[in-house]
Amino acid sequence: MKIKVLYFSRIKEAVNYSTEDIDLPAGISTVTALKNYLALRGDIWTNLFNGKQVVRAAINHTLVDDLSTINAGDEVAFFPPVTGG
Amino acid sequence: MKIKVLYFSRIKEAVNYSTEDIDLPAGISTVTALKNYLALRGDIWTNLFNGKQVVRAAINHTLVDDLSTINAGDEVAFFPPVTGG
Amino acid sequence: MTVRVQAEDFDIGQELSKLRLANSSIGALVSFVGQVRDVNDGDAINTLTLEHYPGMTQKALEAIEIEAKMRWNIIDSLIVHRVGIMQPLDQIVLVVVSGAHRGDAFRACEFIMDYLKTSAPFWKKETTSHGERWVEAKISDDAAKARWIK
Amino acid sequence: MTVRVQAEDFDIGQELSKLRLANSSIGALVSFVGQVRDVNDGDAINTLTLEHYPGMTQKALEAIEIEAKMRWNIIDSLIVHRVGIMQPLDQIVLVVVSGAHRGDAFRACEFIMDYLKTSAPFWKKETTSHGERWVEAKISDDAAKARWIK
Repeated sequence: MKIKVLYFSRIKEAVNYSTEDIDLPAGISTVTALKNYLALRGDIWTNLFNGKQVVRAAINHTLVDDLSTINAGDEVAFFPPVTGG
Repeated sequence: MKIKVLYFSRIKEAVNYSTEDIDLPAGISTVTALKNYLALRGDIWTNLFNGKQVVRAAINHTLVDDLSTINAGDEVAFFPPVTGG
Repeated sequence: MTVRVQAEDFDIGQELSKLRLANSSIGALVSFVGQVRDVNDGDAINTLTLEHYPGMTQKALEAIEIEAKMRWNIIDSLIVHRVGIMQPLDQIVLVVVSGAHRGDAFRACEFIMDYLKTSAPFWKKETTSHGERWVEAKISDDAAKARWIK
Repeated sequence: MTVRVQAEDFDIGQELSKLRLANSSIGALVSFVGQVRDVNDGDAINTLTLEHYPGMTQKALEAIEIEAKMRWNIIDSLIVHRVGIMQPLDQIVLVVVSGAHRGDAFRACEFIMDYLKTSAPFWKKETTSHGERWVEAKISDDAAKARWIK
Protein backbone atom coordinates (compact mmCIF):
# COMPACT_ATOMS: atom_id res chain seq x y z
CA MET A 1 0.00 0.00 0.00
CA LYS A 2 1.12 3.54 -0.72
CA ILE A 3 1.83 5.98 2.09
CA LYS A 4 3.56 9.31 2.47
CA VAL A 5 6.38 9.61 4.99
CA LEU A 6 7.65 12.91 6.45
CA TYR A 7 10.77 13.57 8.48
CA PHE A 8 11.44 16.51 10.79
CA SER A 9 14.23 18.12 12.77
CA ARG A 10 17.43 16.11 13.24
CA ILE A 11 15.88 13.11 11.49
CA LYS A 12 15.18 15.17 8.39
CA GLU A 13 18.77 16.40 8.45
CA ALA A 14 20.14 12.90 8.95
CA VAL A 15 18.24 11.35 6.02
CA ASN A 16 18.73 14.57 4.07
CA TYR A 17 15.22 14.92 2.77
CA SER A 18 11.88 15.77 4.27
CA THR A 19 9.32 13.63 2.51
CA GLU A 20 8.99 10.50 0.37
CA ASP A 21 6.27 8.27 -1.03
CA ILE A 22 6.67 4.63 -0.07
CA ASP A 23 4.86 1.60 -1.44
CA LEU A 24 4.89 -0.73 1.53
CA PRO A 25 5.15 -4.50 1.09
CA ALA A 26 2.25 -6.55 2.47
CA GLY A 27 2.56 -7.13 6.22
CA ILE A 28 4.02 -3.74 7.09
CA SER A 29 1.01 -2.23 8.82
CA THR A 30 2.12 -0.74 12.15
CA VAL A 31 4.51 2.03 13.13
CA THR A 32 6.96 -0.49 14.57
CA ALA A 33 6.88 -2.54 11.38
CA LEU A 34 7.51 0.59 9.30
CA LYS A 35 10.43 1.58 11.54
CA ASN A 36 11.94 -1.88 11.15
CA TYR A 37 11.42 -1.71 7.39
CA LEU A 38 13.22 1.66 7.20
CA ALA A 39 16.05 0.36 9.40
CA LEU A 40 16.77 -2.27 6.74
CA ARG A 41 17.99 0.49 4.43
CA GLY A 42 21.24 0.42 6.42
CA ASP A 43 23.65 3.13 7.58
CA ILE A 44 21.94 6.19 8.92
CA TRP A 45 18.53 4.51 8.57
CA THR A 46 19.56 1.66 10.81
CA ASN A 47 20.92 4.10 13.35
CA LEU A 48 17.70 6.08 13.40
CA PHE A 49 15.16 3.28 13.33
CA ASN A 50 16.70 0.32 15.17
CA GLY A 51 14.92 1.37 18.35
CA LYS A 52 17.95 2.82 20.15
CA GLN A 53 16.88 6.42 19.57
CA VAL A 54 13.54 7.83 20.61
CA VAL A 55 11.67 8.51 17.37
CA ARG A 56 8.12 9.75 17.75
CA ALA A 57 5.47 9.16 15.11
CA ALA A 58 2.32 10.90 13.96
CA ILE A 59 -0.28 9.45 11.62
CA ASN A 60 -2.40 11.95 9.75
CA HIS A 61 -1.28 14.76 12.09
CA THR A 62 -2.00 12.94 15.35
CA LEU A 63 0.70 11.69 17.74
CA VAL A 64 0.53 7.91 17.94
CA ASP A 65 2.41 5.12 19.68
CA ASP A 66 4.36 2.44 17.86
CA LEU A 67 1.56 -0.13 17.93
CA SER A 68 -0.72 2.07 15.83
CA THR A 69 -1.98 0.79 12.51
CA ILE A 70 -1.01 2.39 9.22
CA ASN A 71 -3.52 2.43 6.37
CA ALA A 72 -3.16 3.09 2.67
CA GLY A 73 -2.93 6.79 1.91
CA ASP A 74 -1.81 7.74 5.42
CA GLU A 75 0.65 10.54 6.10
CA VAL A 76 3.18 9.15 8.56
CA ALA A 77 5.67 11.54 10.19
CA PHE A 78 8.81 10.70 12.17
CA PHE A 79 10.53 13.18 14.48
CA PRO A 80 12.52 13.44 17.73
CA PRO A 81 10.81 14.39 21.00
CA VAL A 82 9.36 17.87 20.60
CA THR A 83 10.99 20.95 22.14
CA GLY A 84 8.65 23.89 21.54
CA GLY A 85 7.34 26.51 23.93
CA MET B 1 -0.47 53.67 77.90
CA LYS B 2 -1.33 55.66 74.82
CA ILE B 3 -2.01 53.97 71.50
CA LYS B 4 -3.56 54.90 68.20
CA VAL B 5 -6.47 52.81 66.88
CA LEU B 6 -7.59 52.71 63.24
CA TYR B 7 -10.78 51.25 61.76
CA PHE B 8 -11.36 50.19 58.16
CA SER B 9 -14.13 49.09 55.83
CA ARG B 10 -17.46 48.14 57.40
CA ILE B 11 -16.01 48.60 60.90
CA LYS B 12 -15.05 52.17 60.11
CA GLU B 13 -18.56 52.79 58.80
CA ALA B 14 -20.16 51.17 61.84
CA VAL B 15 -18.24 53.24 64.39
CA ASN B 16 -18.45 56.23 62.09
CA TYR B 17 -14.87 57.34 62.37
CA SER B 18 -11.55 56.01 61.18
CA THR B 19 -9.06 56.75 63.92
CA GLU B 20 -8.82 57.60 67.59
CA ASP B 21 -6.17 57.96 70.30
CA ILE B 22 -6.83 55.79 73.34
CA ASP B 23 -5.14 55.89 76.73
CA LEU B 24 -5.46 52.28 77.83
CA PRO B 25 -5.92 51.38 81.53
CA ALA B 26 -3.21 49.18 83.05
CA GLY B 27 -3.72 45.50 82.25
CA ILE B 28 -5.01 45.97 78.71
CA SER B 29 -2.00 44.70 76.79
CA THR B 30 -3.17 42.20 74.16
CA VAL B 31 -5.43 42.43 71.13
CA THR B 32 -8.10 40.35 72.85
CA ALA B 33 -7.99 42.60 75.91
CA LEU B 34 -8.33 45.67 73.70
CA LYS B 35 -11.29 44.12 71.87
CA ASN B 36 -13.00 43.35 75.18
CA TYR B 37 -12.29 46.89 76.36
CA LEU B 38 -13.86 48.37 73.22
CA ALA B 39 -16.86 46.04 73.54
CA LEU B 40 -17.63 47.62 76.92
CA ARG B 41 -18.57 50.83 75.11
CA GLY B 42 -21.91 49.16 74.35
CA ASP B 43 -24.23 49.18 71.29
CA ILE B 44 -22.38 48.93 68.03
CA TRP B 45 -19.07 48.44 69.85
CA THR B 46 -20.37 45.41 71.68
CA ASN B 47 -21.67 43.99 68.43
CA LEU B 48 -18.35 44.44 66.70
CA PHE B 49 -15.98 43.34 69.43
CA ASN B 50 -17.79 40.68 71.47
CA GLY B 51 -16.09 37.97 69.43
CA LYS B 52 -19.12 36.99 67.32
CA GLN B 53 -17.80 38.75 64.22
CA VAL B 54 -14.41 38.08 62.66
CA VAL B 55 -12.37 41.24 63.27
CA ARG B 56 -8.78 41.09 62.13
CA ALA B 57 -6.05 43.17 63.73
CA ALA B 58 -2.74 44.66 62.65
CA ILE B 59 -0.15 46.17 64.96
CA ASN B 60 2.22 48.67 63.37
CA HIS B 61 1.17 47.54 59.88
CA THR B 62 1.64 43.82 60.44
CA LEU B 63 -1.25 41.32 60.61
CA VAL B 64 -1.31 39.77 64.09
CA ASP B 65 -3.43 37.29 66.00
CA ASP B 66 -5.47 38.15 69.07
CA LEU B 67 -2.84 37.00 71.55
CA SER B 68 -0.34 39.57 70.35
CA THR B 69 0.98 42.15 72.78
CA ILE B 70 0.27 45.85 72.43
CA ASN B 71 2.90 48.36 73.50
CA ALA B 72 2.74 52.08 74.19
CA GLY B 73 2.78 54.10 71.01
CA ASP B 74 1.56 51.24 68.81
CA GLU B 75 -0.75 51.76 65.87
CA VAL B 76 -3.47 49.12 66.16
CA ALA B 77 -5.87 48.62 63.24
CA PHE B 78 -9.14 46.68 63.19
CA PHE B 79 -10.81 45.51 60.00
CA PRO B 80 -12.93 42.71 58.52
CA PRO B 81 -11.30 39.88 56.52
CA VAL B 82 -9.63 41.41 53.48
CA THR B 83 -11.13 41.17 49.98
CA GLY B 84 -8.60 42.61 47.53
CA GLY B 85 -7.23 41.21 44.29
CA MET C 1 10.74 43.17 43.15
CA THR C 2 8.31 46.04 42.84
CA VAL C 3 5.00 46.96 44.44
CA ARG C 4 2.76 49.80 43.30
CA VAL C 5 -0.58 50.79 44.81
CA GLN C 6 -2.27 53.38 42.64
CA ALA C 7 -5.58 54.85 41.52
CA GLU C 8 -4.55 54.94 37.84
CA ASP C 9 -5.02 52.09 35.41
CA PHE C 10 -1.96 50.15 34.24
CA ASP C 11 -0.69 48.98 30.85
CA ILE C 12 -0.08 45.24 30.99
CA GLY C 13 1.99 45.13 27.81
CA GLN C 14 4.30 47.87 29.04
CA GLU C 15 4.71 46.34 32.52
CA LEU C 16 5.41 42.90 31.10
CA SER C 17 7.93 44.20 28.58
CA LYS C 18 9.82 46.06 31.29
CA LEU C 19 10.26 42.87 33.30
CA ARG C 20 10.85 40.70 30.27
CA LEU C 21 13.62 42.79 28.73
CA ALA C 22 15.37 43.52 32.04
CA ASN C 23 17.21 40.20 32.14
CA SER C 24 18.19 37.95 29.27
CA SER C 25 18.26 34.86 31.46
CA ILE C 26 14.48 35.10 31.79
CA GLY C 27 12.83 32.26 29.91
CA ALA C 28 9.35 32.39 31.44
CA LEU C 29 6.90 35.08 32.57
CA VAL C 30 3.65 34.25 34.27
CA SER C 31 1.16 37.00 34.88
CA PHE C 32 -2.21 37.40 36.49
CA VAL C 33 -4.73 40.14 35.76
CA GLY C 34 -7.86 40.57 37.86
CA GLN C 35 -10.75 42.57 36.48
CA VAL C 36 -14.11 43.77 37.76
CA ARG C 37 -16.87 41.36 36.78
CA ASP C 38 -20.28 42.64 35.70
CA VAL C 39 -22.21 40.39 38.08
CA ASN C 40 -21.43 39.27 41.63
CA ASP C 41 -23.65 37.13 43.86
CA GLY C 42 -26.41 37.43 41.30
CA ASP C 43 -26.52 41.22 41.11
CA ALA C 44 -25.35 43.50 38.33
CA ILE C 45 -22.41 45.60 39.50
CA ASN C 46 -22.38 49.32 38.80
CA THR C 47 -19.17 50.26 40.56
CA LEU C 48 -16.56 48.63 42.74
CA THR C 49 -14.64 50.70 45.27
CA LEU C 50 -11.32 49.46 46.61
CA GLU C 51 -10.42 50.80 50.05
CA HIS C 52 -7.05 50.02 51.60
CA TYR C 53 -4.86 50.73 54.64
CA PRO C 54 -2.26 53.03 53.13
CA GLY C 55 0.37 52.62 55.84
CA MET C 56 0.24 48.84 55.64
CA THR C 57 -0.51 47.89 52.03
CA GLN C 58 2.92 48.41 50.50
CA LYS C 59 4.61 46.59 53.36
CA ALA C 60 2.20 43.64 53.23
CA LEU C 61 2.63 43.21 49.47
CA GLU C 62 6.42 43.48 49.70
CA ALA C 63 6.43 40.78 52.38
CA ILE C 64 4.50 38.48 50.03
CA GLU C 65 7.00 39.09 47.22
CA ILE C 66 9.94 38.37 49.54
CA GLU C 67 8.34 35.12 50.67
CA ALA C 68 7.76 34.06 47.04
CA LYS C 69 11.37 34.85 46.16
CA MET C 70 12.59 32.75 49.08
CA ARG C 71 10.39 29.78 48.20
CA TRP C 72 10.99 29.58 44.46
CA ASN C 73 13.73 30.12 41.95
CA ILE C 74 12.42 33.27 40.32
CA ILE C 75 14.16 36.33 38.91
CA ASP C 76 11.77 39.22 39.54
CA SER C 77 8.20 40.06 40.44
CA LEU C 78 5.78 42.95 40.14
CA ILE C 79 2.52 43.69 41.92
CA VAL C 80 0.33 46.59 40.80
CA HIS C 81 -2.92 46.99 42.72
CA ARG C 82 -5.44 49.73 42.06
CA VAL C 83 -7.53 51.52 44.67
CA GLY C 84 -10.54 53.82 44.32
CA ILE C 85 -13.64 53.52 42.17
CA MET C 86 -13.79 51.08 39.28
CA GLN C 87 -16.35 49.64 36.88
CA PRO C 88 -16.96 46.27 35.23
CA LEU C 89 -14.13 45.37 32.81
CA ASP C 90 -11.69 47.65 34.66
CA GLN C 91 -8.41 46.09 35.67
CA ILE C 92 -7.90 45.74 39.44
CA VAL C 93 -4.62 43.96 39.93
CA LEU C 94 -1.58 42.77 37.99
CA VAL C 95 0.99 40.26 39.23
CA VAL C 96 3.95 39.30 37.05
CA VAL C 97 6.67 36.81 37.94
CA SER C 98 9.73 36.18 35.78
CA GLY C 99 12.12 33.26 36.01
CA ALA C 100 14.41 31.00 34.05
CA HIS C 101 11.80 28.24 33.88
CA ARG C 102 8.03 28.10 33.95
CA GLY C 103 7.26 25.81 36.91
CA ASP C 104 8.58 28.12 39.59
CA ALA C 105 7.11 31.18 37.88
CA PHE C 106 3.63 29.61 37.82
CA ARG C 107 3.90 28.56 41.45
CA ALA C 108 5.17 31.93 42.66
CA CYS C 109 2.53 33.92 40.74
CA GLU C 110 -0.34 31.88 42.14
CA PHE C 111 1.17 32.03 45.64
CA ILE C 112 1.36 35.83 45.46
CA MET C 113 -2.29 36.05 44.38
CA ASP C 114 -3.48 33.64 47.08
CA TYR C 115 -1.64 35.60 49.78
CA LEU C 116 -2.66 38.96 48.40
CA LYS C 117 -6.30 37.85 48.57
CA THR C 118 -6.04 36.90 52.24
CA SER C 119 -3.27 39.05 53.74
CA ALA C 120 -3.16 42.43 52.00
CA PRO C 121 -5.38 45.12 53.52
CA PHE C 122 -7.85 45.80 50.70
CA TRP C 123 -11.63 45.84 50.99
CA LYS C 124 -14.16 45.91 48.18
CA LYS C 125 -17.47 47.70 48.24
CA GLU C 126 -19.97 47.18 45.43
CA THR C 127 -22.82 49.34 44.28
CA THR C 128 -25.70 47.48 42.68
CA SER C 129 -29.29 48.49 41.94
CA HIS C 130 -30.03 47.51 45.57
CA GLY C 131 -27.48 49.99 46.90
CA GLU C 132 -24.06 49.59 48.44
CA ARG C 133 -22.60 46.49 50.08
CA TRP C 134 -19.21 45.34 51.30
CA VAL C 135 -17.92 42.22 49.57
CA GLU C 136 -17.61 39.27 51.93
CA ALA C 137 -14.32 37.39 52.20
CA LYS C 138 -14.50 33.96 50.58
CA ILE C 139 -13.82 30.70 52.37
CA SER C 140 -12.32 29.48 49.09
CA ASP C 141 -9.63 32.16 49.39
CA ASP C 142 -8.64 30.91 52.84
CA ALA C 143 -8.50 27.38 51.45
CA ALA C 144 -6.34 28.55 48.54
CA LYS C 145 -3.90 30.17 50.97
CA ALA C 146 -3.86 27.14 53.27
CA ARG C 147 -2.37 25.03 50.46
CA TRP C 148 0.88 26.99 50.77
CA ILE C 149 1.32 26.80 54.53
CA LYS C 150 4.40 24.82 55.41
CA MET D 1 -10.41 29.41 21.73
CA THR D 2 -7.79 30.57 19.29
CA VAL D 3 -4.50 29.19 17.99
CA ARG D 4 -2.03 31.12 15.85
CA VAL D 5 1.30 29.88 14.53
CA GLN D 6 3.24 32.71 12.98
CA ALA D 7 6.69 34.07 12.16
CA GLU D 8 5.80 37.59 13.34
CA ASP D 9 6.22 38.82 16.89
CA PHE D 10 3.10 39.41 18.98
CA ASP D 11 1.89 42.24 21.22
CA ILE D 12 1.03 40.82 24.63
CA GLY D 13 -0.89 43.87 25.79
CA GLN D 14 -3.07 43.84 22.69
CA GLU D 15 -3.73 40.09 22.86
CA LEU D 16 -4.58 40.22 26.55
CA SER D 17 -6.91 43.20 26.13
CA LYS D 18 -8.78 41.45 23.35
CA LEU D 19 -9.53 38.46 25.59
CA ARG D 20 -10.11 40.56 28.68
CA LEU D 21 -12.67 42.92 27.15
CA ALA D 22 -14.52 40.22 25.21
CA ASN D 23 -16.56 39.05 28.17
CA SER D 24 -17.56 40.98 31.27
CA SER D 25 -17.93 37.84 33.35
CA ILE D 26 -14.15 37.38 33.18
CA GLY D 27 -12.59 38.02 36.58
CA ALA D 28 -9.19 36.43 36.04
CA LEU D 29 -6.64 36.17 33.24
CA VAL D 30 -3.52 34.09 33.55
CA SER D 31 -0.88 34.34 30.88
CA PHE D 32 2.44 32.76 30.07
CA VAL D 33 5.15 34.25 27.88
CA GLY D 34 8.21 32.27 26.88
CA GLN D 35 11.27 34.08 25.62
CA VAL D 36 14.66 33.10 24.19
CA ARG D 37 17.30 32.99 26.93
CA ASP D 38 20.81 34.25 26.27
CA VAL D 39 22.49 31.11 27.60
CA ASN D 40 21.49 27.45 27.33
CA ASP D 41 23.47 24.47 28.63
CA GLY D 42 26.38 26.78 29.39
CA ASP D 43 26.72 28.30 25.92
CA ALA D 44 25.82 31.79 24.74
CA ILE D 45 22.96 31.62 22.24
CA ASN D 46 23.20 33.59 19.01
CA THR D 47 19.97 32.47 17.37
CA LEU D 48 17.19 30.03 18.00
CA THR D 49 15.28 28.52 15.08
CA LEU D 50 11.85 27.03 15.60
CA GLU D 51 10.88 24.36 13.08
CA HIS D 52 7.40 22.85 13.11
CA TYR D 53 5.13 20.40 11.28
CA PRO D 54 2.76 22.78 9.55
CA GLY D 55 0.01 20.26 8.85
CA MET D 56 -0.10 19.12 12.46
CA THR D 57 0.74 22.09 14.66
CA GLN D 58 -2.57 23.92 14.58
CA LYS D 59 -4.51 20.71 15.17
CA ALA D 60 -2.28 19.63 18.08
CA LEU D 61 -2.59 23.03 19.80
CA GLU D 62 -6.35 23.14 19.30
CA ALA D 63 -6.66 19.68 20.86
CA ILE D 64 -4.78 20.94 23.93
CA GLU D 65 -7.10 23.94 24.25
CA ILE D 66 -10.17 21.72 23.96
CA GLU D 67 -8.84 19.39 26.65
CA ALA D 68 -8.17 22.36 28.97
CA LYS D 69 -11.67 23.69 28.39
CA MET D 70 -13.16 20.30 29.25
CA ARG D 71 -11.13 19.93 32.42
CA TRP D 72 -11.57 23.38 33.93
CA ASN D 73 -14.16 26.09 34.21
CA ILE D 74 -12.58 28.65 31.92
CA ILE D 75 -14.06 31.16 29.50
CA ASP D 76 -11.53 31.44 26.67
CA SER D 77 -7.96 30.67 25.73
CA LEU D 78 -5.35 31.83 23.24
CA ILE D 79 -2.13 30.23 22.06
CA VAL D 80 0.29 32.17 19.86
CA HIS D 81 3.48 30.32 18.92
CA ARG D 82 6.20 31.74 16.74
CA VAL D 83 8.28 29.81 14.21
CA GLY D 84 11.44 30.75 12.33
CA ILE D 85 14.61 32.47 13.51
CA MET D 86 14.72 34.29 16.83
CA GLN D 87 17.30 35.86 19.14
CA PRO D 88 17.75 36.18 22.91
CA LEU D 89 14.99 38.30 24.47
CA ASP D 90 12.62 37.52 21.59
CA GLN D 91 9.21 36.23 22.53
CA ILE D 92 8.51 32.63 21.50
CA VAL D 93 5.11 31.74 22.83
CA LEU D 94 2.07 33.31 24.50
CA VAL D 95 -0.70 31.43 26.28
CA VAL D 96 -3.62 33.30 27.84
CA VAL D 97 -6.53 31.77 29.72
CA SER D 98 -9.52 33.75 30.95
CA GLY D 99 -12.10 32.65 33.49
CA ALA D 100 -14.44 33.82 36.19
CA HIS D 101 -11.99 32.83 38.94
CA ARG D 102 -8.26 32.47 39.22
CA GLY D 103 -7.75 28.85 40.33
CA ASP D 104 -9.04 27.25 37.14
CA ALA D 105 -7.31 29.85 34.96
CA PHE D 106 -3.92 29.11 36.60
CA ARG D 107 -4.43 25.38 36.28
CA ALA D 108 -5.53 25.52 32.63
CA CYS D 109 -2.71 27.86 31.59
CA GLU D 110 -0.02 25.64 33.11
CA PHE D 111 -1.68 22.54 31.66
CA ILE D 112 -1.62 24.06 28.18
CA MET D 113 2.09 24.92 28.51
CA ASP D 114 3.00 21.47 29.84
CA TYR D 115 1.18 19.76 26.99
CA LEU D 116 2.47 22.18 24.38
CA LYS D 117 6.03 21.40 25.52
CA THR D 118 5.54 17.65 25.08
CA SER D 119 2.85 17.19 22.41
CA ALA D 120 3.03 20.02 19.89
CA PRO D 121 5.35 19.42 16.91
CA PHE D 122 7.97 22.14 17.40
CA TRP D 123 11.75 21.64 17.43
CA LYS D 124 14.38 24.14 18.48
CA LYS D 125 17.81 24.51 16.95
CA GLU D 126 20.37 26.80 18.55
CA THR D 127 23.40 28.45 17.06
CA THR D 128 26.25 29.09 19.50
CA SER D 129 29.92 29.92 18.98
CA HIS D 130 30.43 26.14 18.62
CA GLY D 131 27.99 25.96 15.70
CA GLU D 132 24.48 24.57 15.38
CA ARG D 133 22.75 22.04 17.62
CA TRP D 134 19.26 20.72 18.13
CA VAL D 135 17.83 21.31 21.59
CA GLU D 136 17.25 18.06 23.50
CA ALA D 137 13.83 17.37 25.00
CA LYS D 138 13.87 17.63 28.78
CA ILE D 139 12.91 14.84 31.16
CA SER D 140 11.48 17.57 33.41
CA ASP D 141 8.95 18.42 30.69
CA ASP D 142 7.73 14.82 30.57
CA ALA D 143 7.43 14.88 34.35
CA ALA D 144 5.48 18.14 34.20
CA LYS D 145 3.06 16.61 31.71
CA ALA D 146 2.72 13.38 33.71
CA ARG D 147 1.21 15.33 36.62
CA TRP D 148 -1.91 15.96 34.54
CA ILE D 149 -2.51 12.42 33.35
CA LYS D 150 -5.76 11.11 34.73
